[in-house]
Amino acid sequence: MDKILDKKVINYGEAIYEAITQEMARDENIFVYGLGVDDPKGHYGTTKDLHKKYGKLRSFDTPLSEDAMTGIGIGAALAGLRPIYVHQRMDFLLLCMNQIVNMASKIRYISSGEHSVPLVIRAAIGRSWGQGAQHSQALQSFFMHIPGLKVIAPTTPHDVKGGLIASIRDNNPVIFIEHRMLYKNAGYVPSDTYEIKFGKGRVLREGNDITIVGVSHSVEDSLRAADLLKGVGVNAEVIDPISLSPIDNEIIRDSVNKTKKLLVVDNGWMKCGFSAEIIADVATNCESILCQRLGFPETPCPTTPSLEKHFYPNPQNIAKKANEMCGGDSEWNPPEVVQHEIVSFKGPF
Amino acid sequence: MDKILDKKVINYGEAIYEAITQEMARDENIFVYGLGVDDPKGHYGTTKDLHKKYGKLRSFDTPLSEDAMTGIGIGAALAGLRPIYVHQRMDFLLLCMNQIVNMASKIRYISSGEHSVPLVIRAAIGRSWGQGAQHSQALQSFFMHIPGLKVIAPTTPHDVKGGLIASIRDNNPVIFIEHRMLYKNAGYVPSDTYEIKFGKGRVLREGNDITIVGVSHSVEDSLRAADLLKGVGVNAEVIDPISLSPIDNEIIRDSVNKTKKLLVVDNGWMKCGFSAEIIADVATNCESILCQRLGFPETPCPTTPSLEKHFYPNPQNIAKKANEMCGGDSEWNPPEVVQHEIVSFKGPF
Amino acid sequence: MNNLFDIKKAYYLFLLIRRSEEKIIELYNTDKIKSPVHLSIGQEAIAVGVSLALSESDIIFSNYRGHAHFIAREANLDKMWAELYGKSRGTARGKGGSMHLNDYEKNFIPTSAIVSTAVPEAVGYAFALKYKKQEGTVVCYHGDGATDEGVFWESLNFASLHSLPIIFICENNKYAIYSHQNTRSLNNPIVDRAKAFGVSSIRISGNKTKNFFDATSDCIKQIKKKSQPFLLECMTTRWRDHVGITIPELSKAEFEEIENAKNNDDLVELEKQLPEDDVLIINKKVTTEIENAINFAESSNFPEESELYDNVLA
Amino acid sequence: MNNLFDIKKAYYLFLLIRRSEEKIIELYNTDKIKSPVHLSIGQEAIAVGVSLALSESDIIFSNYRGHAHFIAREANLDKMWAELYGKSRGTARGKGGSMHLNDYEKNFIPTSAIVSTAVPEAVGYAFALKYKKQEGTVVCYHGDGATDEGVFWESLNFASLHSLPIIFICENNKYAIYSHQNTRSLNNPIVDRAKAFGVSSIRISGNKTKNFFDATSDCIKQIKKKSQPFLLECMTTRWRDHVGITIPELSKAEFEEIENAKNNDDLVELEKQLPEDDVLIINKKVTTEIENAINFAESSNFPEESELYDNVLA
Ligand SMILES: Cc1ncc(C[n+]2csc(CCOP(=O)(O)OP(=O)(O)O)c2C)c(N)n1
Ligand SMILES: Cc1ncc(C[n+]2csc(CCOP(=O)(O)OP(=O)(O)O)c2C)c(N)n1
Ligand SMILES: [Mg+2]
Ligand SMILES: [Mg+2]
Repeated sequence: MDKILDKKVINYGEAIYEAITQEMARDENIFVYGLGVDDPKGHYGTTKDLHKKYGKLRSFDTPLSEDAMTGIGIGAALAGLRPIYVHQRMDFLLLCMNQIVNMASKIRYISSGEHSVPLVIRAAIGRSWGQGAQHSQALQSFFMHIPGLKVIAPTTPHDVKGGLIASIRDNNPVIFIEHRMLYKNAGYVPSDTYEIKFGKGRVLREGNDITIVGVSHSVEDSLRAADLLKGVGVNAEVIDPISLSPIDNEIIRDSVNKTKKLLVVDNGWMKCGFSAEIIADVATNCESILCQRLGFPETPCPTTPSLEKHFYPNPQNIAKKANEMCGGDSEWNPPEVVQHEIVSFKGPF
Repeated sequence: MDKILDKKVINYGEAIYEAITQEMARDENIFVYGLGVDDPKGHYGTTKDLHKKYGKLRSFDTPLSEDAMTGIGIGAALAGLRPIYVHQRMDFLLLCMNQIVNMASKIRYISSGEHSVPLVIRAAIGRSWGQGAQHSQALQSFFMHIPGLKVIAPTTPHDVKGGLIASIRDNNPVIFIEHRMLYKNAGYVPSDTYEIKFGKGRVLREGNDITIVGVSHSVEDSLRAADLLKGVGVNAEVIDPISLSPIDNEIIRDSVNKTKKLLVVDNGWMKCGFSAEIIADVATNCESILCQRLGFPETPCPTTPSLEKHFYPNPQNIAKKANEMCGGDSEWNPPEVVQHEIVSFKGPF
Repeated sequence: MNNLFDIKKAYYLFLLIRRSEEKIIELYNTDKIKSPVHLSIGQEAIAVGVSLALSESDIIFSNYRGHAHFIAREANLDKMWAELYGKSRGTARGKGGSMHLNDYEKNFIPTSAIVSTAVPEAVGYAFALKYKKQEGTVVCYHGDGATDEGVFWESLNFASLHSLPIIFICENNKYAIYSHQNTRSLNNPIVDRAKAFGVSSIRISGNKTKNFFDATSDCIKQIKKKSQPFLLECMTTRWRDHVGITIPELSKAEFEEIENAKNNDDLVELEKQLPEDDVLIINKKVTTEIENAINFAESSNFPEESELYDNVLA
Repeated sequence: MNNLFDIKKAYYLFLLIRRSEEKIIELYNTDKIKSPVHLSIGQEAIAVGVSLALSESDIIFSNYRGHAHFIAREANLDKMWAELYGKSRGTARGKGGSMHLNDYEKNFIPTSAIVSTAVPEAVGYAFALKYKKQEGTVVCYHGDGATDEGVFWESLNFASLHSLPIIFICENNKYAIYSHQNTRSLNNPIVDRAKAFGVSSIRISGNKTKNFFDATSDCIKQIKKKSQPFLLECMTTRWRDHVGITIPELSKAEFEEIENAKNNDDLVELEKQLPEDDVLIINKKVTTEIENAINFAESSNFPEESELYDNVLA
C-alpha cells in the first residue's frame, strides 16, 4: 500500500491512511490511538494494521475513557510526541470537552509559549442507517468558537490527505473533522506527502450569480445543487472553506462582493453554528449582500429514513433556495439527484 | 429574609435566593445541589442555609463529579423531581457536556414526549481578580446551538427572579446563566412569585439611531455606552434578549428595521457565538442593516489587570464603535465610565 | 419481588428474545431495518433472570444493546418492531431506532447509545425513589466496557454515599466491540473496584438464568430491608458481532469460547426442564407474537414530515 | 534520585515556602496581588519531602495550589512573584496568575485550575517517557477532592495498564473547599480504590517531611527497577481557607485539628535538628530571596496591550 507513484485515484479513507502511514514512517514521535484503531476494520481502513507495521506502542486501542485519553494525548504532546487520537463519532467529543477546551487550547497561552500541544483529534460525523440523536452530530462550531484550537474539515481525498499531514505537522491542537459519507469518495491524490494550508479555502466551481458555501459533506450537495442550478441558467460559485479555524473569510468576501448573494449550507445546526459565523462575517464586512442559510432543523436527528430525509439539506432544496435568491421561479422543483454515497451505504452501523 | 412585601429593592443574588426559597416552599420536588451549596458562603448567598430550612435532602453538597452529578439530576428529573444544579463557574460545564447535550436535550425526543427533563443548571460566568483562562469563559453559544435545551441569561434582579422561577417551572432542561459581576446589582423586585417568559426580550432603553444588543453583563456596559452616546447626540436603543434560546428575534428585527444599525456586544468569543447568531438572523431577515459586533478577542482570558481591561468590551469602546456606525467622529474618545461592580470587587476569588 | 424461579416464564421470555433477534438476522438483509442493531444472542440469560426477580414498580435502565432487557421486561414487542422499522407506531415514533427503546408503562427508560451515559441517570432515579420514599429498585444494565468510563465510578461513589436502592447489572461479555477486557485494564476485577467504591458486589459465572435470578432476588430482598447499592458482574458471551448480524472476526481461542458457550446454551437447559407440551405451546406463542409484531410494524406508516419538530421541547 | 535526607535543604525549602506565603498574606490587602491564591501553609512537608527525592529529569504536575510544589522544586521564585503581581516577567508573562505557574527549565508543567484535569496529562507524559525510553518519573500532585472526578480513575487505570513511571501524590487535607471527605465518599480510603485500579498505594500519616521523602525515594527506586505507577496518600492539614488568606469557618473539632497540626509543625521540628548557625544563615537567605523576588516583581512592567494576542497559537 506504500508504493509511491506520482499520483493516483484513491478514496478519502485511503487518503487518510496514506497520510498517516507516510507521516508515521517519517517521524517516530507520531502515534495513533483510540477505540478500535487496531481492530480488523481499522476505522474505515484509515488505521488498519498500523500496529502491525509500526508496533503496538505506536498504534493502540484504548479503554473507553475518552476524557482521560484526551488528557493523555495532551500530556504526551507536552513531552514532545505527536499523538493522533481517533474517534468513531464526533458525538464522543462531548466527553472530551473539558480537556480540549480547558486544557489543550490554553496550555500554550498559560506557559507564554513555552509549551505547545501538537495533538490531532480525528472525529467522524455520522449519518445514515439510523444514526439518530447521538451518533449524527456535527459540532464544528463548538471548536471554531474556542481560541487556541485549529479546526479543519476537508471534503476531497486530495484535501483530506494534505489536511491531515498539515494537522500532524502543526504544533497546535487540531480538531480534524471527517464525515462518514465521504470515506468512499474517490479522487486524484499525489503519492508524495504535501500539506494544504490552514486558513485557505477553495473555489470548487466558479460562477457569477450566487455564492454557495458548504462545509464537510454539504460541499458535495452544494456542488450537486450547482449542477441543478445550471439547468435553470443560474451560475453558482461553490466554496469549500476546508479550514474552519482559521477560516478564509477573504475568499468568501471576494466571492460575495461579486455575486452579491450568499447561501451557506451548513452541515449542522444553524444557531451559533458555522453558517451563523459565515453570514455574520459577511454582514459585518461587505455591503448589501443577500444572505441565507440552510442547515439542520432545530431538532435532534431522527433515525427513521422518512424523517431523516427532511433533516438534512439536499441538492434540490439548496438549488431551490439559491434559485429563489437569484430571482428565479419559486415554483421550480428541481429533479431528484442521487446521493450515491448515501443510498449505497449499508449498515450495520 | 422571607417577609413578603409587595415590592422591594434587593440585589441580583438576593433575588435568586428569593426565587429558590419561594419555589422550594411551594413544591417539595424541588431540590438544590452542587459543590458548596450548603457551605457558609452559599454561592453568593443564593443557596445560603437552604439545607437548614428545607433539610439536607433538599439542599446538599456533592462530590466533585460534575459529569455524574449532571446525569443524576437528569435521572431525578425523569423520576418527577425538579433538580437545580449549581455551578460556581460556567467553565465547569465543560465536564458536563456529554450529559447535557447527549442526554438532557434528547431524552424527550427519543421517548416521543413521554419523558421530560425539568432540570435547571445554574452556572456563573467569572470575571475579575485574575480569573483567567479557565474561570472566565462565557459559553452560552454552546447551549444555544443545541435543540432541546432552553437557555436564559437574565441581567436585572427583576428578571433573574422571574427567570429562575420560570426555569424551575419549565419542563425542559434549562441552562441558567448568571454573571458574578451582577450579584451585587440592586433593583426593584416584586415580593411575590412571578415568571418572565422564555423567548421574550426587553427594550431597556429606546432610541432611533442604533440598536445595541448585549447579553448578560454586557447589557450593563451597553447601557453605560448609551449614556455616553447621548452626550454626542446619538440615541441608542438597548435590547436585552434575556432568553437566549428561544430568542426573541422579532424584538431585534423590529428595532433594526427602525434604526438600520445593529451593534451586538457579546459577552464571549464571537466566532460562532451569540453575536454571530444575532447578526446572522438580522442579515437573513432584514434589509440593508449595518451590522457590527464586539466581544472577547480570540484569545484565552489573561489574568493580569493590564491586559484584562483590553479583553472585555467596555462602555467607551462600545460607544465609540456605535458612534462611528452612526457617522460620528471617529476621533471621539468617550470619557472614562466607572464600572462600579468591577472596581469594587475584591477577591480572593 | 419474586422468590420462586418460574421456569416456564423464563423459557418463554428467553425464547422470545432469541427468536426475535433471529428474526432480525433473517430480515436484516432486506434493509427493512435501517438501524444499527446490537444483538444479545448468547447473553439473554441475564436479562431473563434479572427481570423475573423484579416487580412492576422497579425501574429499568438499559443501553443500545437493549432488545433482551426490553423483551424480558415484557415491554411492548409490537412497538419495538415498529421502531426497528422506523415506523410511527414505534417506541419513539420511529425517531429513535434500536438504540433508544423505551416503554413508559413498564418503567423502561429510554436507552442511550453513548456508553455508560445512562448510569448516573439510573443513580439519579434511585435517589429520587429514596427522596420520595417511593417503593422500587432501579436496575441498571451496562457492559464491562462501560466501567472504563470515569462517570461510572462517580456514579457508584454517589450511590454508595447515599445508600441508594440500585442494582448495577454488569453484563461482562469481556469485549467492548473488538477490545478484550485485558487490553483495557490490568487484571483488576470489576467487583473489586466496585467494592472499593462502597458497592457490594458479586461475580456470577456460568451464564445461567437461575443464578442471575437468585442473585437479583437476593439483592432486592436486602434492599427492601436496607436501601443500598449492589453490583452483579454477570459473566456471559456474545455470539455475534458487536453490531449487526455477522459473526465476529476473532482469534481461534475466542471462537472456541463462543462454541463452548453455545454448547452450554441455557435455553436448551431450560427447555429440558419443561414438559414437552409446554415447550410446544410456548414455541407457538412466541412465533405468533413475533409474527404479529412484524405485521404491526409492516402495516404501520412512516412518520410524516410534519412530525419532524415534534417532542423537541415540552 | 536521592537517598539521603538533607535536613538543611529541607528546612530551607520549607522555610522558603512558609515565608513566601506569609508574605503573600501580608501583602494581600494591598491589592497588589489580584489573583486567587490557594495557600499551602500547613501542607508544605509534602512538597518538600517529595521534591528532595527527585532528580532534574523528573517531571512535576501540580495544580492551582501550586506555590509549595513550585518553590520546593527550586523553580524561579522571582518569576513566581512577578506572576502573582500580573507582571510581564512572570512565569506566564502575567497572563496566568497564581493558578497557572510553570517553569520550563525545571520540568514544572503549567498547572490547571480545573480540579483533576492535569492528572491524565501527567499520565500521558509518563507514557511519553516510556515511549521514548527516556529517564525520569512523573510526579502528579493532586488533592483528595480530585479523586472524586471520574477522569482520575480513568487515568489510574491507564497508568496501571501500561505500567507507567508515575507517582500520584495525593495531598489529603480532607477538604474540597468546605466539603469534608466524609460528605463526598463513604469511608472508602483512597489507597484502597487506587489498589483496585492496579496502582500500588500507601497512606502516610503524620505530615512529616522525612516520611514523604522516604516514601517517594522508595517509589523512585522501585520505578527504576520496573516501570510502574504508585500513589502516596499524604495526610495533611491546611491551616488557612481554601482560597485567599483568611482562616476557615469550621466547626470546633476542625479548629482543634488545625491547632493540633500547628503544634506539630514540621518546620519547627526540622529547625530543632539543625545547628543554630545554620538556622540563622538559612533564615537570612530566605528573607533575602523573598525580598529580591518581590523587588523583581515590583520593578517589572505590566504587559503591554500589544501582548494580548501572544501565544494563543504556535
Ligand atoms: C462514549 C462512547 N464511546 C464509544 C462508543 C462506541 N461504542 C459503542 S458500544 C461500545 C462497546 C461497549 O462495550 P461494553 O460496555 O462492554 O458493552 P457491550 O457492547 O459489550 O454490551 C463502544 C466502544 C460509544 N457509543 N460511546
Ligand atoms: C472541575 C472543577 N470543579 C470545581 C472546581 C472548584 N474547586 C476548586 S478547588 C476545589 C477543591 C478541590 O479539593 P482537593 O482536590 O481536595 O484539593 P485542595 O484544594 O484541598 O488542595 C474545588 C471544588 C474546580 N476548580 N474544578
Ligand atoms: Mg462488553
Ligand atoms: Mg483537599
